[in-house]
Parts: sequence; structure tokens; C-alpha cells
Amino acid sequence: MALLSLDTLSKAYGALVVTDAVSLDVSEGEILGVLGPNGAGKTTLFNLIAGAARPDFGRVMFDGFDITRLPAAERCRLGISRSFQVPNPFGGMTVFENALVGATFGRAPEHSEARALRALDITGMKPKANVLAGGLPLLDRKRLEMARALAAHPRLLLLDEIAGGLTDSECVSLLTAIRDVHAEGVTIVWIEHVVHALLSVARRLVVLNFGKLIAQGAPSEVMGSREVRSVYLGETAHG
Amino acid sequence: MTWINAVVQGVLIGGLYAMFAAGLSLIFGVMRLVNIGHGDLIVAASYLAWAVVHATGLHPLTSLVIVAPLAAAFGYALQLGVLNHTLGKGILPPLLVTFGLSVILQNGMLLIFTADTRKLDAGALETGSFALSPGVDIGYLPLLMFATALVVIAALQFLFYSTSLGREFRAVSDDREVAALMGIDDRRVYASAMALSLAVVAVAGVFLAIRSNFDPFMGPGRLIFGFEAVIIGGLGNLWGTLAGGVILGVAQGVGAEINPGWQVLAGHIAFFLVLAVRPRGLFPRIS
Amino acid sequence: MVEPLLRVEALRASYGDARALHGVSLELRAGETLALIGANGAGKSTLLKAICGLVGQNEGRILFKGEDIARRPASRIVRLGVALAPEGRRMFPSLSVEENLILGGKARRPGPWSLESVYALFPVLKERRRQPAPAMSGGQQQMCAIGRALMSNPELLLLDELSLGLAPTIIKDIYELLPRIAAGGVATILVEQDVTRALATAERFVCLQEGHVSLEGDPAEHSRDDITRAYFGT
Amino acid sequence: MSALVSRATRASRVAGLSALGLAAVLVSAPWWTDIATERLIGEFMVYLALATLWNLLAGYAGLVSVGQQAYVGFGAYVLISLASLAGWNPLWAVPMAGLGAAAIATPVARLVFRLQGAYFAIGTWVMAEVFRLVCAQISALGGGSGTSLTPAAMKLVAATRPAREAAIYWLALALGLGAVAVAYLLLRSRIGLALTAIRDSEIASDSLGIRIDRVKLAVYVLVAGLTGMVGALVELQKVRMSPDAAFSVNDWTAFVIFIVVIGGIGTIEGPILGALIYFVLREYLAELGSLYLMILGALAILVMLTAPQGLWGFVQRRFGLSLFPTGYRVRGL
Repeated sequence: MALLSLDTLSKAYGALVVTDAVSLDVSEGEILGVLGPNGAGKTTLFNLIAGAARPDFGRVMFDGFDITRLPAAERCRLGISRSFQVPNPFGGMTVFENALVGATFGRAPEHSEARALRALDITGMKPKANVLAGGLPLLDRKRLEMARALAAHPRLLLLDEIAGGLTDSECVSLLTAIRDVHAEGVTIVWIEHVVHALLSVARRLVVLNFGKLIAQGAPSEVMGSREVRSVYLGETAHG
Repeated sequence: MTWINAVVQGVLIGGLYAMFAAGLSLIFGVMRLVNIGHGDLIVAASYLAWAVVHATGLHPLTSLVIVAPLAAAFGYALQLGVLNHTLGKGILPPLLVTFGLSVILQNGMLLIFTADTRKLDAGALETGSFALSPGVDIGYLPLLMFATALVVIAALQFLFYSTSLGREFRAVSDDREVAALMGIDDRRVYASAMALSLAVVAVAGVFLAIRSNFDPFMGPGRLIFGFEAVIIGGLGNLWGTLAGGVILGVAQGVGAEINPGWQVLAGHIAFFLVLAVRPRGLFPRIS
Repeated sequence: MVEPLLRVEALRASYGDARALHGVSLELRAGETLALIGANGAGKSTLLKAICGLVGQNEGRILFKGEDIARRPASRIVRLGVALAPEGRRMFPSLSVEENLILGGKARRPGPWSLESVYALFPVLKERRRQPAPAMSGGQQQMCAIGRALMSNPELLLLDELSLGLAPTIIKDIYELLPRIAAGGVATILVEQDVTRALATAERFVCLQEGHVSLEGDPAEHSRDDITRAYFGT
Repeated sequence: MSALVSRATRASRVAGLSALGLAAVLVSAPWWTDIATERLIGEFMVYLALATLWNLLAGYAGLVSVGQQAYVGFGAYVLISLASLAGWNPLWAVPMAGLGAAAIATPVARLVFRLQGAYFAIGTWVMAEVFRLVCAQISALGGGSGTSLTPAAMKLVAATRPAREAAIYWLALALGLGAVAVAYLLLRSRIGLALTAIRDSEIASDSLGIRIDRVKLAVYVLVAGLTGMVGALVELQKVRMSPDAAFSVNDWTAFVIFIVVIGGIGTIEGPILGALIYFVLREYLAELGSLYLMILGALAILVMLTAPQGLWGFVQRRFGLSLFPTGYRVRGL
């Protein structure tokens, strides 16, 4: 059974359709990569899965339960954690306290301090545990996004563009972290524009354009497909 | 018959409440600012009119020729000098600063004018009336007040939707950043909105002072009536504020008819009833 | 040598604590069309916003007609002749189509663009002039955004994510009109995720990667692979 | 290498010990000071409690209420009703005032929570006006002109005047220091972690499993209950009470907001510092009358515009000082 299952999920803001009848299954334990140009509706899709927005139509099933109407906080308690594309740290709290919030109110509240520390360790943020999050540079904010989501002990982790702006060695350690998390049995859905990073961990890709799912499958097929080249690299498919 | 009379008088006083509300609604619409000092500014306008009338011997209504421009100029300066610095930093700075303004105004008026109540004398206008039907007399003053409210709201409506200044009000309200790209200096647009709001405040203040006694501490009550009219009518809807004012006036009139002590209370209860049933007000602007 | 219309020198720009540009330099001659390409988050939009005064903290210089505008407010820069059609169109929703355009002309610079000439360029806007801006389709809104920017008669026109979220036929229509705009002598910086289309339109390109210029030059002189590498950083 | 999480700082240990010492000194005050000083400290405690409680609402839960006078007045009216009409010992009426205020805050919250931001603020004010107008209708309690606690009721507090003054003083001390202690313990608890997170970002809090509405409601009700007890205390201190005084927006909310803002909103230390400044200013400037209030308003505006974090925020940033450690330190990194 799929851990996450989207059924003809649709959402429009006024006349603009941002999610157009997306149906998608994510199996337990997989790493799914999500690609698509700016404005394709990727972040909206995350908002619908995590509960920050409600669909106009369609259903979101998690572990066999219909969670379409559940508020975001309840979904986090069930095991869905997300990072934000534009980092949203608790600026007046330290890095550790940020992670502790996830650990305390997420899926498993026991041993919250230990889990918060572990999440900082995995993401490489532990040396900055006592630093106020409001003063962090952008890259650290992105790592903190991931640490906080991890600390909530998710079964499904939604990562929204966390690799942008990393140096090569930073990117390698990020990928190691993602592999570690995955090895612990966490299912991951990752939106990313740094394609090579995504390709090195994702076993399956989906591509969104104009809110529609236009391609899915193994990375090699998807990246080679004509639709993807046409929307992504701008190679207009003439004729 | 007394009930019909209560309703009719309530409708007419609703015009005054709509004038309290219109200035509040205008600045909320343009810059999302809620001015806690709004009521005190109304009372300050009353005192200003009183001072002008006593200094020049003008009729209270004619004194508006002096009072309204002065109030508008003060609003412009207040916005440029103080209130603009409170915008865009969350709800607390504007709230606190206008709260402080309220305390300063109240105590300043107390210092200058003492706690004695005052009133403006508008002569025959105050006492004249005609009988609509037996038992229902319409006073010229309440009628004029209501008519003025109609004119004020129609004028604001025209200004907002049919002039270039109104276009700029709507543009900065929609999107400050893009408005700046068009060459609009939002600080000056906000200052114009506050000036306009205070011009309306001046009109409301003069009518308030003609209709009843006033003292330095009447402001908060007027703020609350204006606020209730805005919420009942629906945010961002100028004609809605008139409806809100009328509903408030009628509720108070009917309440007072039941028990004189229930006049204001009945208005508050009407407000909370609307809030419970239609949290966005009776006539919210569709957006 | 003639002073370029726009010269950006070692520009660093930040939003809050987050820096988006790390020392970008570029030049643009009068009347030239430049394609600004790069992946998401590379800093393209930030660069455009910095030029027209919408970024709070700029370090470095932005010389427009020889004058440093790096720390000028946006409402002043438009008067000097810089206009932006922003990403996502950003129509004023409570204004009609025509009111959006009129506001675009608030800077009152002299030049060929007026309501009539914008309507001549985009006849559909004239048909819908009384309608509220949100009632239009995405493509019509984009036309209105371009028209609104033109109304200030700019010497430098910045077009951000021109084709984002638009249907292919509309994109084609809009691109066919761009030469008519350039014919008036206005210089253009074009940000576009359809790289092929952008390179075909522009005389020169600049590719940004993580807030730096990773490649620039004449589109014809660089191979597709070079550009792809500069784009993705692989 | 294992990391260890601790919560105290050196400054906080020193502060904790000093606070205990200071509390002991304050408790013993009736034996070494006069009634006037007792009353002054008692009044200080009222403002310390109100400022601390309002700061929990506005500084942490984002609920900027200007209607807390509703619960002050409500508490006062509960006390005077139970004492004068039912013959209770006024001291026993204090916890009842707290329970009653908390109970009535729950349905009130359902209504006023429908309003956002600044409109929430005025909505709470209207609610306080409703409370005032309803109380003014109770003819058994003097209607609009109010009434006094009877000498018989006051005798139930304690038989002699010094003993009575001491009892009321200790009650004030318990509520003032108690409010700070409650705020401190609350902010160290899970709810405190949630509140601090909500203060910084509601969106992120929601996504990390915090049930924001429930947390806000809980804080609103708790603060209302404690404010109700403070109201009962105020009635004991003043003896005479009218609806206008019991539900005064200036006395119970405006000055309280000024105290919190001047001292530093969103910190525990801020309201304490603010209350001290308020009392010092009052001692020296109160004879200026209305001018003093104008100065106070202008000072609050000035602080908000130039140093929105208040004086304590400035101290904290400059010296990294924290007397009430609600945060967490990771050691052994």
C-alpha cells in the first residue's frame, strides 16, 4: 500500500489553476524527486500534502487515512514533516530550540531533547546549536529547515529546494544526510532545481508543468523525455 | 408609535455613526491601520470648532471652513511624521502609537479645556422639526446630519473610485511595491488618506458638538461606535459603514426605548450578534 | 567609447540577512536586448529588483546614464526611465485594465507610448479596458503588465519571467511583438526560463549561477553544452 | 562526546538567589514598614501582575488585547458581590473571582477570536464595555455609581486594621510575584516552547505540530483567570468601586501596555523593569497630573518607534543577559 496517495488533487487561486488533477502514489521507503519550472505548482503541491492549503477538489490519503481536511499540525503529528522553500526559522530561538519544537510537538514527543540533538547532528547544525536562528545565513537556515522537520520524527519528509546555493562539498554532505535519513526508513519527497543532486538519490522522478503531472518514471527516462526537455530546458518541441 | 419613532431617530443618528466610521474605514482600507485615537481626534475637532466659533463668532457649521482644513493638515503631518514609521512592522506599533496618541489627546484637552462639558450652539437648527406622522417628529438637525453623512460617503466613494488620488489609494492598498514602481510615493499617499480621514473627522466632530455636550474623555466611546459600524457593515465597504451606522443607531434607539440604561449596551449586543453570525460583516466587499 | 546606458558594478544585494547577489557586474548599451538566464534562485529577479530600487540593501554601484541609482527609492528610479514588468504580472486587482495602464504613465515621461499606442500594440486590452484586471487571462495580464511598464516611456525595460505560466501560443504572440517594442529604441533585459527562446531573441546574454555571473557573451558564440553547464552548474 | 542540555545561566542563578532573598524581605515588610509603604508596594504588585499577564497575551500569544479591564472589573464585582451580598470572607472570594473570570473568558474568546489583529484589540475593548454596562445595571451593587465593601466584610479579612493591611499586602505580593512565577514556569513548559514558536512564526509552528488555536485559547483563559484575581485584589485595596473605575481602560490596560512596551515586550524581565520605571516616574511626576500622562504616552510612542524591543531588549542584546532562563543551552559541543 502506498504511504501517500493523491487522488485528482486540484487547486486554483482565482483564475489561475496551480494544481490540476494530480494523482500520485508514493510508496513507503522511496525517495521521489519533483521537478518543474518556476510556477509549475510544486510548492502548492507540498502545501496541499502538508495541510498549509486545502484542495478545491480531490483527496490526500496518508497511510490509508483520508487527511484532506486535517490541519497542518495534525498531519505533522501523524508523521508528515516539511521544510519551507523560503526558510521560516523561529528567529528569537536558538538552533537547538528550533529543532526542539519539532521534536516536542511532532510524531513522537518522548526523548525530545535527544531527537532534536540527533537532527542537528545529521544536518551538520550541531556546532551552531546555541546560536539564535534569526542571525543565521541563508544556507544554515535551509539546513535548519531540514533539521526541524527531521526532529519531528516524520514518516514522510517533504523537502522544498534545500540544495540551492550549496558548494560541492556542502552538497555532498547534504546528500549523505538525506541517505542517512532514508536508511532509517523515512520516505522522502524532494523538490529540487539542482538536478544533479536530485538525480544522485532519487529513484523516481515526477515532473510538473502548469500544475499538471506531465511525466513520471525512472530518472533516465524522465530526463530524456521530449516533454521534459521542452518545458525544462526550453527546447521548444517544434512539430 | 414610540417604537417607530425610536427606529426613525435611530436611523438618523446612524448617519453620525457612519461619519465616525467612514474615516476609520478609509485609512484601514488604504494602509491597514486601525487608529485607536480616532475618537479622540473627533473630540479634538469638536474643541477646535468650539475655539474657532468663540474666536470668530462664526456659525458652528460655517466654522468647518477653518476646522476641516486644519484637521486635514494635522492628519497629513501626523501620518508623515509619526504613523508612517509604524507601518509594515506588525500590528503592535500602530496600535500602541495610536493608543499613546489617544492618551496624549485626552489629557491635552483636559489641560487646555478642563473637564467641564461644552456644547456648540447652532441656533434654530437645533430645535426645529417637522412631523412625519403623529408622534414621529423629524428634527432638522438629525436630518441634516443624515444628509451630510450621505454626501460625505458619496463623495468618498467618488473620490476612491473615480479620481486619480483614489486610484493611487487603491494601488498602494493592493501592492505597495508595484505602486512604487509606477512612481507613487506611498508615504505621501498615506498622508493624503489620513488628511482626508481627518477632514471627515472634522465634520463628525462639529455635528457631535452641536448635538450634545462633550468633554475630553468622550473619544473612546466614539471610536467604538465607529468601529462597530465598520464591522457590522463589512470591512472595506463605504456604503456598508452607512448601513452599519444605521443598524447601530436603531439598535441603540430600540434598546433605550426598552430601558434607558440599555441604549449603548443594545448597540454592543447587536455588534456581537453580527460578529457571531456573520464574522465578515453584513456587506463584505467581494474580493 | 560611449558610456553604456546601464552599468552594474560589483553589486551585492541582500534580503534581510540572506544575500542573493555576490558581486554581479554587467553592462547594457542603449537599445540593446540582453537575456538574463540562470536556474531558480540564481538571483535573476533580485538583480532586476535591485536595478529598479525594490531591494533594501544594495552594495556596489548601479549606474544608469552615468548616475548611481543603487540607493534611490523605486518611485524615483522610474522617473529616470527604468520600468519593470514584474514576475507574476502583479496587476492591481482593484483597478480596471485601463486604470492599471494610466498608473503606469504616472511618471509622465515624454515618448511614443500612450494609452492609444499601447492599445494599438495589444488590441485585446482595449476591448477589456473597463474590466477589473483579475478578470483577464494570464496572457492578457502579461500584456497589460508590459503595457503598464511601457506607459512610463522607459529607456530601460525589465521583463521578469515573461512566459511564466502562459500557454505556448500566447508566449509566441508576445514574443512576436517584442521587436516592435525594441524598435522604439528601448533597451531590454529579459529574464526567461525558456532559455532557447530568450537566446533567440537577445543580442547578448548573461548567465547567473548562485548570485555570480557564470557566463556571458553572444549566444551564437557559445555551445549549448557550455550554456547548460553555466546554467545548472554541473 | 555527548552533549548536555541545561537551562540555567550564571546570571540566572545569581538572579534566582537574589529573587528569593528579595521575596523574603518583601514578605517581612509588615513588621518593619508603615502602611503607606505597604500600600505602595501592593499597588506596584498589581501593575507587575497585570503587565506580566498582558505580556503573556500580546508578547507571546500574539493576542493584543485592549480589553483586559473586563477581567479586572469582573473580578472586583465577583468579590464585592460575594462579600456584600452573600457574606463571604473577601479573601475566599479571590480564587472564586479567578475561576469565574476564566469560565467567562471561554465563551468570550469564541467571539473575539473571530476578529484579527487590530480589530481583535478593539473587539476585546467592546467586550469590556459590555461588562461595564451590565455591571452598571446591577442596582444591588449601586448601579452606575457603584458601592463600597461594608466594614463588616472588611472585618472578616482581619479584625484589626494593621492585620487587615498586612493580609491584603501579602495577597498582593502573592499575586504579583505569583504572576511572574506562573509566566516563568509556563514559558519553561511545553506550552512555553509552543508560545515562543508561535511568537516567531505561526506558519512554521503549525507545520511542526503545534495546535495554535488551542494554545492561544489556553493562554487567554489562564490570563483572564489571573487577571480576575488581580481585580478582586484591587477591590480589596480600594474598598470603594464604581463601574467606571473597575472597568477603566486607561488604568487597567493603557498604562499596563505602556509598562510592557517601555520595559520590553516578549521577555519576562521587560514588564518588571517597565513597572519599576512606571512607579519611579509616577513618584516624581504624578503631581503634574494630565501632563504626566501625556509624558507617559509620548515616552511609550518614542520607545516603540526607536527601540521596539524596549529597554530590556536593549540590555539583552547589549549584554546577553537573561535572568529568567526559559531557553535551552547545549553544553559540551
